[in-house]
Amino acid sequence: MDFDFTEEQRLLKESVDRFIADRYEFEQRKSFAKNESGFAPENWKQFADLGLLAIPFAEEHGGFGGGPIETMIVMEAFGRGLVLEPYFSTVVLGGGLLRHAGSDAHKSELIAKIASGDLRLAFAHGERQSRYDLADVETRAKKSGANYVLEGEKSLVLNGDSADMLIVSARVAGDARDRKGIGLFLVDSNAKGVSRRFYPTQDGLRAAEISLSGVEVPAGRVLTEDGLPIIERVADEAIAALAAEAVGAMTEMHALTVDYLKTRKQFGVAIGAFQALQHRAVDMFVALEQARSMAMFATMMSAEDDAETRSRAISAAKVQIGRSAKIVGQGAIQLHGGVGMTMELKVGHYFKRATMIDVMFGDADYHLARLAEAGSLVA
Amino acid sequence: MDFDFTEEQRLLKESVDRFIADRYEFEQRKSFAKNESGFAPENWKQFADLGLLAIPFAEEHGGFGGGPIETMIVMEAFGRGLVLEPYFSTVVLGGGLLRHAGSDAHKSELIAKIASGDLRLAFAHGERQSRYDLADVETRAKKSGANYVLEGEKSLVLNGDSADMLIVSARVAGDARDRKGIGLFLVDSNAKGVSRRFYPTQDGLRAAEISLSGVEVPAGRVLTEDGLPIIERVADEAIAALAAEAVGAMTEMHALTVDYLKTRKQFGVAIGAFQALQHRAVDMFVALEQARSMAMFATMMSAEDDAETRSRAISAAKVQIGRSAKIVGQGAIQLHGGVGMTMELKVGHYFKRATMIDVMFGDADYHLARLAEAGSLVA
Amino acid sequence: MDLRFTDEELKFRDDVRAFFKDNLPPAIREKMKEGRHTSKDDLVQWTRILNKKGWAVSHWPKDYGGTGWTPVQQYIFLDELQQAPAPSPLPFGVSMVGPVIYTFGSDAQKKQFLPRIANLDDWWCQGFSEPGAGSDLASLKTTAKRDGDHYVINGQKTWTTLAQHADWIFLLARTDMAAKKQEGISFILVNMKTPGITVRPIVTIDGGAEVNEVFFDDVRVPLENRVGEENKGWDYAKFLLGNERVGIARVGVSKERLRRIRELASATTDHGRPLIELPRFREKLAAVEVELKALEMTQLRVVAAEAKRAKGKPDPASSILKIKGSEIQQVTTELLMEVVGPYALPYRQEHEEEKGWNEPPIGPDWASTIAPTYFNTRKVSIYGGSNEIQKNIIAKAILGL
Amino acid sequence: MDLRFTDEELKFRDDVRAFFKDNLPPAIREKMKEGRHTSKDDLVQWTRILNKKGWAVSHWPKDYGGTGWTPVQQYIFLDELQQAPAPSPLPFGVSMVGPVIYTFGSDAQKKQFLPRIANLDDWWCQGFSEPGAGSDLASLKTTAKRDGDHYVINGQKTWTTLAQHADWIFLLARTDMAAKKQEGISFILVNMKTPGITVRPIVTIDGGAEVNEVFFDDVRVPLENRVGEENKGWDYAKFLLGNERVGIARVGVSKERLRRIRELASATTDHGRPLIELPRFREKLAAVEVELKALEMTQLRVVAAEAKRAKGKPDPASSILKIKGSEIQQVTTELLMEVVGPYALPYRQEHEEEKGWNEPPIGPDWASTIAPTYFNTRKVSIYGGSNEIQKNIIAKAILGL
Repeated sequence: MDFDFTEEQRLLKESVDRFIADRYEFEQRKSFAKNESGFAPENWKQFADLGLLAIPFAEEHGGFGGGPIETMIVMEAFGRGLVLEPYFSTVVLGGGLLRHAGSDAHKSELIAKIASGDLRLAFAHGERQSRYDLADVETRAKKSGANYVLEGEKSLVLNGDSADMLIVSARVAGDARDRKGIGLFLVDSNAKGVSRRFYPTQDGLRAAEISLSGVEVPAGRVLTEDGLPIIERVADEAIAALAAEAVGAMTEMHALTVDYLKTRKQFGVAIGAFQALQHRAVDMFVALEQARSMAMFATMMSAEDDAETRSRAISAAKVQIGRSAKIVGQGAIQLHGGVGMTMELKVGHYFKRATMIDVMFGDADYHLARLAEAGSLVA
Repeated sequence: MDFDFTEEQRLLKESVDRFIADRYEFEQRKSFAKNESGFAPENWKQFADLGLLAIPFAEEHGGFGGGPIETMIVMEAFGRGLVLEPYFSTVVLGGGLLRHAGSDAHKSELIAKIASGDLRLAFAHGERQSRYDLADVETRAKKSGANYVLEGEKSLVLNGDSADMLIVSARVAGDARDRKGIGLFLVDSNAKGVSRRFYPTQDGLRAAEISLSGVEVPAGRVLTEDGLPIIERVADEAIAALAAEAVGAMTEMHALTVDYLKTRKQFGVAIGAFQALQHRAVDMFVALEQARSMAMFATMMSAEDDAETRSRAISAAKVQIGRSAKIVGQGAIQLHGGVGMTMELKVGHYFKRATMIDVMFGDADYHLARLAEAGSLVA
Repeated sequence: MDLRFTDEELKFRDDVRAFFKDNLPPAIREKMKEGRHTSKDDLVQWTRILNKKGWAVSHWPKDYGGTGWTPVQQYIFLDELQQAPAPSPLPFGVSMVGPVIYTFGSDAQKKQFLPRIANLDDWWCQGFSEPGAGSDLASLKTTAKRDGDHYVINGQKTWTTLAQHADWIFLLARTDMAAKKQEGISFILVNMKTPGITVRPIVTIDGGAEVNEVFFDDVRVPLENRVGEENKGWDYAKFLLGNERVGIARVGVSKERLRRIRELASATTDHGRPLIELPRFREKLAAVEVELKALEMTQLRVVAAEAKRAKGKPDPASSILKIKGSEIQQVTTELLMEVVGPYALPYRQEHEEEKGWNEPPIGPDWASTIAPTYFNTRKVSIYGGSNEIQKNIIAKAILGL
Repeated sequence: MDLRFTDEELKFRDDVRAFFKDNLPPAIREKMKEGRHTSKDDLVQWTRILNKKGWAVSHWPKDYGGTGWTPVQQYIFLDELQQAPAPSPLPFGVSMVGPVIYTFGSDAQKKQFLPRIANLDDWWCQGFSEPGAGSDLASLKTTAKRDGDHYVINGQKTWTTLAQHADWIFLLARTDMAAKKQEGISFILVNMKTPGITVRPIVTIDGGAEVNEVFFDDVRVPLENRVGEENKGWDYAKFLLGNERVGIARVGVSKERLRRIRELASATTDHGRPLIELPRFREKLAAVEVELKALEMTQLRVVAAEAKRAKGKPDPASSILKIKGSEIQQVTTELLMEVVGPYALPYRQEHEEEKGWNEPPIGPDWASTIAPTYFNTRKVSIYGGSNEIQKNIIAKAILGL
């Protein structure tokens, strides 16, 4: 058991932290958000330069050879910075699907482009009826000669607006909610038959509704014809990454709150002198540290090959993250009072992001039910 | 809508409150508890003199003609006094069954004896397997000529030790958990075939395990052959009464705690000066007042004839009482610190009684599930 | 003691309910149900319907247009109003400055303002809070210096709800700079069209802009716009804040909200099964219903006690109503978040629809207000005396700590 | 960073687990599982088994009989011990006075006491708390006045756990009456057989009598029984309290408890269905498991950080362990209450069995300890620095408030 980072990890952390400190002040972030795309292309370039876009890929494909810990380091820092760029969609989700489902040819072709910042991905998976059920796919992929033809509607596709390429899930066989027969397909965003409707999300990011109508996919663009186990694995990795991001956001919310308690004066004293407020800040701190522990646990367990063990651990982490985010986020707003309710302070932005992380890939209640059904965490 | 007591109710309240103040100081109570029976027969005599034992019975049978509000007044005061005498078993449970199931002949014969303090009752209903399911009765009543013969084991019979007469539930038909076919029988405690094992309960009261082996019950001692609706009704009335008792206990726990906060000094000041402790005392107060409101609601609704409406309301009250009792009781112990953990202060006795009230007739979780299944409280 | 409504009270409830059913414009009802903001026009329209019926200022003394209802009737009226669900009359006029004017104002003020409040001819807003004051209201810094027969007002107010629509503002300002904290404050009525007033919206985390900062730069106000005596404004403010308790628990709002949750959870499926059928979801809902029923009974107890109390002396027990009422409102918004699930994500600009935006919604058509409602409802434990302040009040005034 | 146990650590865990499996007397294991109190003989027997293996004082320096294990190994050992479930070595000797003696004691004291602690030849108890002191430990009033080569001790201690079995007590007493609060206190070892000592049991709400008051009436103790310097006792006490953190979270105890809840809930039916099958019950259990897993990870983080810290300086983060650890312990006892249901009611006098009482139990044979365990476990958020004190520590030492 070893909680220390390797020298390489330490350097990575230093460089991401420096990027956040230098480039992601609240005012800077506001200016990035004003772009049409909702983020700053120059930051994406910088990610490429820093090697962040290459992190989880094998060195043989031009990657950095990192694992879940490296992703955790980046995502935690991004959570602190409230980073707007579509790193999660491209590297964690898209990159994850590519790593687990892609052929050598796919990897050779695409990873270099991702790493250089020339290719952004989005995962077009959710549908109107699917809620948090990863197997609930109705979009169809029909054979047509050597090609597949996709037909269906995808919903809540994160960063579906700025992605160059979509990874689309569609049924090659079976009915909605069958575990078998869900294929994964690489589709250019501008391909014929793809239409996209863009919109902002509550946390200032972007998503899209995507309609697929007679979209032709050549055989070389099929990642797999039985993708659910891979989707589940990548969802687990994604949850671990989101957990780290949430911990970053919570860390800042807590720090901002403690700072506010020290500086804000009422009735002639700093309000941090009031014991009831101190204790609430402590409750937030305890919740934060419990979340940090579970984000580490999720990071460690996201590499577990046994799907049941992995999914139990990931569900447990998502429960803790969701619950802690409520305690920390609601506490941060309450202790800030009225100004915490405004968009003028950063704390409300963190609160919104942490809240939205809860509804991604299943909220705390959903995962608690999943965990309760799956049996015990206590070995 | 009227929250005021009638003049008669006010007088009743005064007289019970005076009894508790004069006769139920903590030291006096300790001496009562040392009796073999666990209570003071002279108090029972006094109950008779004050008319408390006659409260819920019709005037034509020698009763006081009171209703749920009068019972609430008495039980709330008894909760404050931590009264040891078997009033609940005799008057609320036994009296309730007699009121709803007894013939005029039964009432004429028995109510006068109850009112004069010469007859104590216990309700022998629960069984080893039944948990909180009122329909789960396996004890059998077999016809034998004009008589019934009872055969079975009754468990957790409150005050089964000191009762002169038992009201026993037993199946005349059907299987365990059938709603039909549960009869109610009057059985002398010393009748042939009745054997009783006595024991104290956690809250310093008494109960008994009762074995029925070939117990003959003549036809005139049968209250009903289809008693479940009546048992359920009486259980609802009993829960309303226990809610009032719990409110009495919580009221005292809260008062003792606030008093302790004012008098106990640490670090040179009364600990009530610490805001975190003040706020916890406030949380207890809010929980107490919510419980008080629901005890009133239960009192009002316990007279409702529609069983579904009544049972929803009673379940809601039991949930609130159980939850409030935890908040108030655990808070009281915590704020008292170590001394709250000892039998030397009264607060721990209240805590134990309030805890035991939760496990009587279904705990908060049980009733929450029942309420959730029954639909909405919001009309 | 009889905790049921009397037959007369039940009849009254049915009448009120029927009136709301027949007279609340459907478009307004729909907005209220969906948690969208009502417009200024909506509120004016609805207030005038109420006023025509004589119900716009139901709790005022009869002389000034009130109804003479008992406290229980007032409670029933409010409960039914909230459950309709209908907008409440604008509180800044009806519940705040109105009672101050009819209690402490001059005859001229009464004549000028009260009927216009009842009919929402004047839109009022509240100028108490200042930046940096928060719960310590009396630390306000805005000044009103005499200059002939005028006050000249300088300073800044904040959290001024709906100031963007306002015709008038009532405010607290320091008229004696030398006096101690709570002394030297006066209560002044200011026409929002007076030169020197600037309103700046504050965007809140739900994306709305209901609250504002209001800046006063040498704003000249006639002396006769002061209510009551000079330097006694703090007394009037305390009176006003004591009156603010009416309906603070918002029981009717939460009842309506719970009904809506049940409705939406029946229409939302999880793994093919309606959410409402999941035992854990039903139990969470039931647990809130229990708390709400208890709160309603507690509120009725406070209402009954109020009938016997000296007027204008707030019951510290009403702090319980504020604490529990806000907790319940907040937890209902968390349940809504659980129902809407991933469709909490899309952000739809407020009033997009009114601006002619008519693309179909993302996900269910009720989804877009859920997350903003959750965010916005965090405020209910902050404003009107934060829950921490309420606990301080109970600790001191009731527990004697 | 690799949060998994190394192969060596896994091997160590298996060895420890196997040792406990083979060597913990079944009768003791059974008592632990059922939440009954172990007797003095039980603990002596078990400590000697551990001591024979060299594990009774595992965290002591090797020179005094310790093992030299890493912090992670120490953690694994404790976790397995708690899960066995086996009794922990008596903390008053092993974790409290032992480390004080080997750090500050004289050679004679080390020689006389340390081996007897490891073998539980001497049963120690703790004389810190006094009536009225509570969390304000330093306000103690017991005095030790010099009289020739003796101290004469007068005063009263309270909450003295298991003093009824004790051979020795370590206590704090005032040796300089003029000095300020934390000064003028000395740390003294007293043989319990010395004339003038009276032990009076305190009956607690669980019906047990584990704690006592200890009265000192002109108790004469040789000066050489003082540890370290005169009037420096507060420093040694602080050192001791800092060491008390080991295993404060009691993660292993809660793991074992959760396993037991699962077992009992499988054997308990509600309307004919095992309780463990009710989704709401499973979810409650799962929610506690999540908190416990998080706490275990947090504890391991503290353990890892401890390896790098200066010895004897307690990590304020350990206050998290105390807060969460006690909350989890308490909530597990509430789950047990839910499982046992109405059979929480019967009260069975402690040790009735040992007194030859052999009637069958009322209800399930495991039921009688449940309510007492629930009552008794209220103490874990009170003793060892109440959770309120822990929050003060975090607020000050970590958050800087």
